[in-house]
Amino acid sequence: MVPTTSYLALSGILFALGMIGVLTRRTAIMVFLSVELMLNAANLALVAFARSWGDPTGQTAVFIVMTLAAAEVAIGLAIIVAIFRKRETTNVDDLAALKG
Amino acid sequence: MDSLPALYLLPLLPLLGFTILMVLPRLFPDKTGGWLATGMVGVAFVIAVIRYLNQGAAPAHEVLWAWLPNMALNANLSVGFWLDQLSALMALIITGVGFLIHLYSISYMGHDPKFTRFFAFLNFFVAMMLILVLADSYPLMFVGWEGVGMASYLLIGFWFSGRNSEASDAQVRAASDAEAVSNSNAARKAFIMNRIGDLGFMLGMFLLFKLYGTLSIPELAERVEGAQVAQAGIELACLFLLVGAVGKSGQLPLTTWLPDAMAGPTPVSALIHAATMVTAGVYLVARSHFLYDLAPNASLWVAWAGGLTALYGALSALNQSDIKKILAYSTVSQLGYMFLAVGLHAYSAGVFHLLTHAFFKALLFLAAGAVIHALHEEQDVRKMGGLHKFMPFTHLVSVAGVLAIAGIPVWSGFFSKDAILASAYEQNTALYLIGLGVALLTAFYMGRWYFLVWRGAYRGHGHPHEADTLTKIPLGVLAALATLAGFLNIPTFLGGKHAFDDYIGRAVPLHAHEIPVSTEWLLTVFAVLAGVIGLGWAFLAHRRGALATGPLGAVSSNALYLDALYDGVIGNPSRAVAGALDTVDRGTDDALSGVARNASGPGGLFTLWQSGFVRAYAVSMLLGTAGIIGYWALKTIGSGA
Amino acid sequence: MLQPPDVSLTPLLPVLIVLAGAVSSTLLGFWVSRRILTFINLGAVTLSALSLGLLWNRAASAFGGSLQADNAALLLAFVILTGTLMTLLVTLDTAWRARVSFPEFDAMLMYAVTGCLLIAFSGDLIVMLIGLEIMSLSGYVLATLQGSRRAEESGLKYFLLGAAGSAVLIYGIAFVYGATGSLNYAAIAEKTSVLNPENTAILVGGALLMLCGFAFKVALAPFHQWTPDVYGGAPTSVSLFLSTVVKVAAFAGMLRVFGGALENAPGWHSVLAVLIAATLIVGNLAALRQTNFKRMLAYSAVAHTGFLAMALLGTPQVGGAALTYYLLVYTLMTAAALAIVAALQRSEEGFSLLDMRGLYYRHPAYAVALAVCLASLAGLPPFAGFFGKYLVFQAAYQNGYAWISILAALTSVAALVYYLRPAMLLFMPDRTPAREYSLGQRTPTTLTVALGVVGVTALGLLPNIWYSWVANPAIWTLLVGR
Amino acid sequence: MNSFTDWLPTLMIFLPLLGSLLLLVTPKTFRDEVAGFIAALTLGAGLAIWRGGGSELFRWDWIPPLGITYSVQLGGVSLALALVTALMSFIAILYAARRIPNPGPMLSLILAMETGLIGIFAAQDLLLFYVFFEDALIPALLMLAIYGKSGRMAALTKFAAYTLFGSLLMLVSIIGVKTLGGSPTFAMTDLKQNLVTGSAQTWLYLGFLAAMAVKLPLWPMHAWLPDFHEQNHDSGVPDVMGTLYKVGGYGLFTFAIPLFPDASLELRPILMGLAAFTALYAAWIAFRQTDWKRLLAYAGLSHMGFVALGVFSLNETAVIGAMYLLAFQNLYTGALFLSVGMLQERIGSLETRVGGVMTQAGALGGLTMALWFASIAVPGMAGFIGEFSILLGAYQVFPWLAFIAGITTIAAAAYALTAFQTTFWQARPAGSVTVRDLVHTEWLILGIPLVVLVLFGVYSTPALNLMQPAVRAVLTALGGN
Repeated sequence: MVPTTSYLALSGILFALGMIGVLTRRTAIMVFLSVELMLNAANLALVAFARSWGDPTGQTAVFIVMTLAAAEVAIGLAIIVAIFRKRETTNVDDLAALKG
Repeated sequence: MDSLPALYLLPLLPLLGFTILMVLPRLFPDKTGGWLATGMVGVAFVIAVIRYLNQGAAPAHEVLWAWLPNMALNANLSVGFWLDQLSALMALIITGVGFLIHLYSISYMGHDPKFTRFFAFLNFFVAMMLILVLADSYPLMFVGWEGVGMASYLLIGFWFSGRNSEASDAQVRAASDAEAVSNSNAARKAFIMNRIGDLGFMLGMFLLFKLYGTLSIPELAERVEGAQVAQAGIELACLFLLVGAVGKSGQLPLTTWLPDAMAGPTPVSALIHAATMVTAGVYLVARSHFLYDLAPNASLWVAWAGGLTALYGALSALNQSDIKKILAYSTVSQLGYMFLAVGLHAYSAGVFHLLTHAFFKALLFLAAGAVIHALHEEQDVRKMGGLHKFMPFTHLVSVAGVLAIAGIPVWSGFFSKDAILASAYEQNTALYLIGLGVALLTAFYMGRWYFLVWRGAYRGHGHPHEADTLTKIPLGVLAALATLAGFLNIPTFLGGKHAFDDYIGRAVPLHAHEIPVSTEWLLTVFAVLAGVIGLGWAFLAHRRGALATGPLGAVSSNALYLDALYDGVIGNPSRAVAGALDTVDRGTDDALSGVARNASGPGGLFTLWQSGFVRAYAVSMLLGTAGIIGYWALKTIGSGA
Repeated sequence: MLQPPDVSLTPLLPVLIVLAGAVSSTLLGFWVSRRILTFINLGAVTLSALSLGLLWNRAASAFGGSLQADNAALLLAFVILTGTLMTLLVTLDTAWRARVSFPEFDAMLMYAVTGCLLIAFSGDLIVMLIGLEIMSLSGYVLATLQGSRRAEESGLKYFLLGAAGSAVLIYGIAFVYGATGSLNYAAIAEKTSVLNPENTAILVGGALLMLCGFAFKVALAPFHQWTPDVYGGAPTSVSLFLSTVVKVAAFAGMLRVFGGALENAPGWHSVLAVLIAATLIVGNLAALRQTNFKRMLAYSAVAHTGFLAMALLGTPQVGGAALTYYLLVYTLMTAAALAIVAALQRSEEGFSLLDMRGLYYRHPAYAVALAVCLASLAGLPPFAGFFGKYLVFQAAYQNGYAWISILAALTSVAALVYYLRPAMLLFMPDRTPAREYSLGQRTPTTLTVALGVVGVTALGLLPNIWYSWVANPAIWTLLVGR
Repeated sequence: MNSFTDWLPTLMIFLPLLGSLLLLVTPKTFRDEVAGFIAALTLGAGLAIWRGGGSELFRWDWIPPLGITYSVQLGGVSLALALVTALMSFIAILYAARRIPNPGPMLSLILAMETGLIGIFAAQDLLLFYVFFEDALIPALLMLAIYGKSGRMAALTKFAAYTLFGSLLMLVSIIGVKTLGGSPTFAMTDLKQNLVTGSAQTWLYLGFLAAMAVKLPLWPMHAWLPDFHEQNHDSGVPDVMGTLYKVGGYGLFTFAIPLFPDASLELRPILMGLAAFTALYAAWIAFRQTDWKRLLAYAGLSHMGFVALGVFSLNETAVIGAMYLLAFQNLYTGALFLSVGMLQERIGSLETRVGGVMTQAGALGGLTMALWFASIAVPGMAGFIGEFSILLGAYQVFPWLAFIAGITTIAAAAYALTAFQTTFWQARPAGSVTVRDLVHTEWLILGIPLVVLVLFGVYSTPALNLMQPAVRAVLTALGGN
């Protein structure tokens, strides 16, 4: 049986990858996908912990998080599309009018 | 005793006069204001006389209401008046001479547009002076002390905008404007220099309170004898009081304001800057005799301050050309005599000289005023001369004054000066020699004054006229007093009974002479000789026509450059320091605003940080997270290891 | 073995009423105008607030404690509903000018409020998370809805950063779950009070990650950077909503989690203190530099986050009361101030500080009201802001964080300066033509402003009106539910 | 307990505020009269309290859960200061009504500020004190904002920032006093029975001091003061209120000494040194000023140095003197600001180098001079009793510091007389406009303070009877000394 720590390590790596993605990607879509990666890292951790506790709550929580992620995708894509329509770009670095 | 008028009436009456004249000047057209003021002082004089005549052996002490917190022995200090021989005498001088000078001023100031206000101020002065001498505690004395300073300020600056400020002639106007500035400066200088002295006075009071726990004079006098107090404390307190006295009386080193004070109208010079106010320092020392008796060193300081000032004043008077300035330096010098006397614990001699000086110096000033009036505000003695032909009466009284101040026998100055010189001889030869020398110089410069003004040919342009009757009355009375007052205190070796000494001796301790009669005669001869030689010297110079410039030249006419010295050493540096501090203060301000700016500097940094790039925000967010987690991780590892 | 779920709708009543409002806005939007919908929603909000009264002191709960209508929840819900009411009133006047007068706007707003209430009523982390996400997602939409370049930019920033924040929060939840084996507040609290050392590391990690997530939602530095841009870029009425209701809800969540579930967990207090210190400095000093009033208020919201969060450093008994008192006051004064901005601005950018010069001579009532709000924000007595500040200072002080109190006092000086400048400009006579929208003074806005000003003044003079409700320590000892 | 006299302090506090609100709805034609009437009524209430020999402590639990009470009492020092405040507010209103073209807001603000000030003096609860302390700030700021000059924004910011900097530290201190001392309420009666001891007391005292040093003000916390006065309205009305607002000395006396007795003793040398330095420093700088308002600001600062010296010395005589000076300097400093306002109205400038004004405006010059003399503590005026007692008391503690402060009396004469001379004396510049002398109420505006100053300078018994027992009561907290 794979020990919980391994899952956690994987989850940590995923989370870190997501973070790095958020920091380095310029396209809104890619940034957003990186966030999804972070969410999945959380899901992985939840499942791993649920298994180690032998408790189903964690697994149900994963479903809820997945739902939330889906909702987030819906809204996020809508916003990104709206912006793309107007500006023909989704480069987040082009959106820096509000500052100071 | 109940039927006697209360002591508070003495200052109250002139104060009432002041208030009425200030608040309702319109009720007093023409010269009625002057008469009201004169009347007030006259009534005060009558009260003073009544109180003098009914004086018992014990001093009268009339207490009014609580005034200053905790400054009496375990109680609040009250306002109270104290009438003993010393203060009774002073009250008589003040109201008497004050009355005469008021009378004189009605004529002298008759044409001044601010006639009524002048009398209000004079009344104010008399009231404050009476408070000064009648006070039963040092703080109350201080009220009068600063009050007379205020009155002096107001009166020196009486012509604060010049006497022709609205003249149409440009030249006259310019001269008037210059006069305005110098009058104002003189008034301010007098007040500030007095304040320096006042600080000394205050410190003296603080120290006395620390030593004895009270500031009431009777209580102090009682406690001083039995109290176990460090000698240094008493000496220091006496020195502090000396600073106060020196400031008020124009003694070295705070002397330079007094000659400048002559910018005021002449009656003011007579009353305030000759007869009464400036003698307050002498009065203070005499009043505090119970302290000075215990403080030999401080007393010696007093005597030396007096001796040196006497010399300084005499030297400065030698080559003055302003008719009032000569008298002013003479006043400085004569006050020096009084200090010399009281410093040597010869209180009676000092106070006696105070009395005679009040008469003859007031007389001389008033006579000078009459001359100035007659010559249409001309004050330069070099443009006078031969006035005895035009003003015989004034001439006559002036002769009396000159003889009195020169110390020629039978005139009052002879007796009082002689007593001082005798005490000096007995105790301190150096001071005696100074005193004798000053007597000679005094006779000379007063002779110079006399010959330049009254003798020789008239050198001016105007048409001098004799003074009017109203002016003559005070002149006559004062001349009589200046001539005869000496007989109040004929010394024993001349067959007298020391009437004055006996009287004043009930308030201040007497120190009987212990010099042989022969020596005393010798001293008298020396003193008279000094006077005669001085006058003779002046006469000879007059015959040579060499009086216009006195000895010592510019050194004397610039009063030994003391003013310039003060300006250079104190005045200018303190102005510079003020400027520097102002800059520093704006600097502190700038520095603090600078701190504020720097505090908002990070604000600028933060707005830079707020770059608008969403990824930059993500960086700080996620780095923040990473930082926190990293911190926790390190801590966990640290505690685990 | 299948237990019937513990379904009880009564405790849910306030949430349900608001949800009904949201749903009706979604559906009826096809048939009726937005104005009518807004009135319906106003009714729903009022009803919901009334229903709070019904539940008072009942300590009702549902779904096995996942949802609880204890007094703490009700008090927080009251603050949320007050903010909502003020927002709705303001949108009556300004939504059409901001080009957001769609039924969807109301629907989104009401969904967000539903989420906010869920947070306040939450009994476990999942419900809290659901509420938080509903709130956030609706918030992203609201910020973007206007469709202007500024709104879109602010919406995207809000969304991207918010999503990342949520991810961190969820990751934290996962760890807390890992450490305690439960998502229920009460269970977590029970576990954390008797810790086995093995799990401490995971627990602290989870707590800190959750702290980061919440720090984002309430805008603690350095997680605050979205705030000025979003509040500044979104339409003013949306900024009003986001800076009051949403922030109150986020604080409600923090209070539930950190004041309740993780109260005894180690580690997070000192980190929170550092974050608060950073927030106080950054928020106040950056606000000093602002020239646009609306953006300045955004920074002031950041700064206030710092003050509000100080309450969390205190013991829940003191801190909960202080926080709830301050939240209401904060809502009243911020909402009133932004309502005036919304009414008088020419464009959704708000107005510059210099435009406010002499406002007193053109709109005396609004100017005085704005000055009162600013004075209250600055913490000057006799306005309620002072007591808010006082309470949080005291809460932190009593729990040994005197240095934070002193720092807060010092940064308050900067706060005073930036609040004061506009407040004083209002009264300075001015001869240049008016630069604000002159027809902005309308009844609903005026009502909002009046509510804010009267509330701030009354709560300042007689703080007990509200404080006596929140003061009972018993309310805050049972934050986790039974 | 509920007799009418118990309510008098409350009435006196809030009557002006009511009046201030009433003015907002009063028609323009009656505004001046209403404001004057309210101010007079407030003064009347104060006098009624005085006649009754001070009021009892009135206590009502304001916010019970927080231990904040509404405890007010006017008696002793506080009554004296409240009376002076009421009097000067009345005079400020008289002048504002006459001088300022559309005085509505100004009159309102004066009354509102009066409430704050009297509240400060009446408060016997530390937090209530803080509330009133800050309350008074708002009208002061608004006066500056509405009626100030071009540089007011900077002045205003500085003023508020300094004040808040101090008072927020004080707030932390206040919280600490109750928390660490374990008192049930913020009422002074409770706090005094639960004193904080040890080094904590010193720290709390320092926090308290921060606020009071700004409001005294004390060097180096004074920088707001000259700008505040310089930028305020030319009439000098806000300056009168600003002068009244310098309540630091009172706060230290009423709250700091009883609550921090050990710390006050411990820090006495430093604080007295600072105070003496402030007095001399300010007077010296005043000498250089060429703007009347800046000059008066520094003069006021110098006086506050004296007040601080007295309070910090903890010597009974000096503390009485400090309170005496604090009360009565309001009269002359305030009246001087108004006289400067009158001067400005006539010659259109606040320069001290005009010259010759007194040749035409004798009464203005004369009264100004008399007030100046009061200001430089010429005996016979109320200022002297204060200053002299302070110096005497301070001398008993630290002679050298009293000497340094004493030099101030010389510097004061220098700056006062120089400015007076170059403005009112000397020659009038050729071709300058004719200067009108005092008219109508202007006589009263300058005359009343002067008469009061002379009255209490000479016949000080009533004021002493009022203050002395209060000071003794406070100083007994130090256990003699």
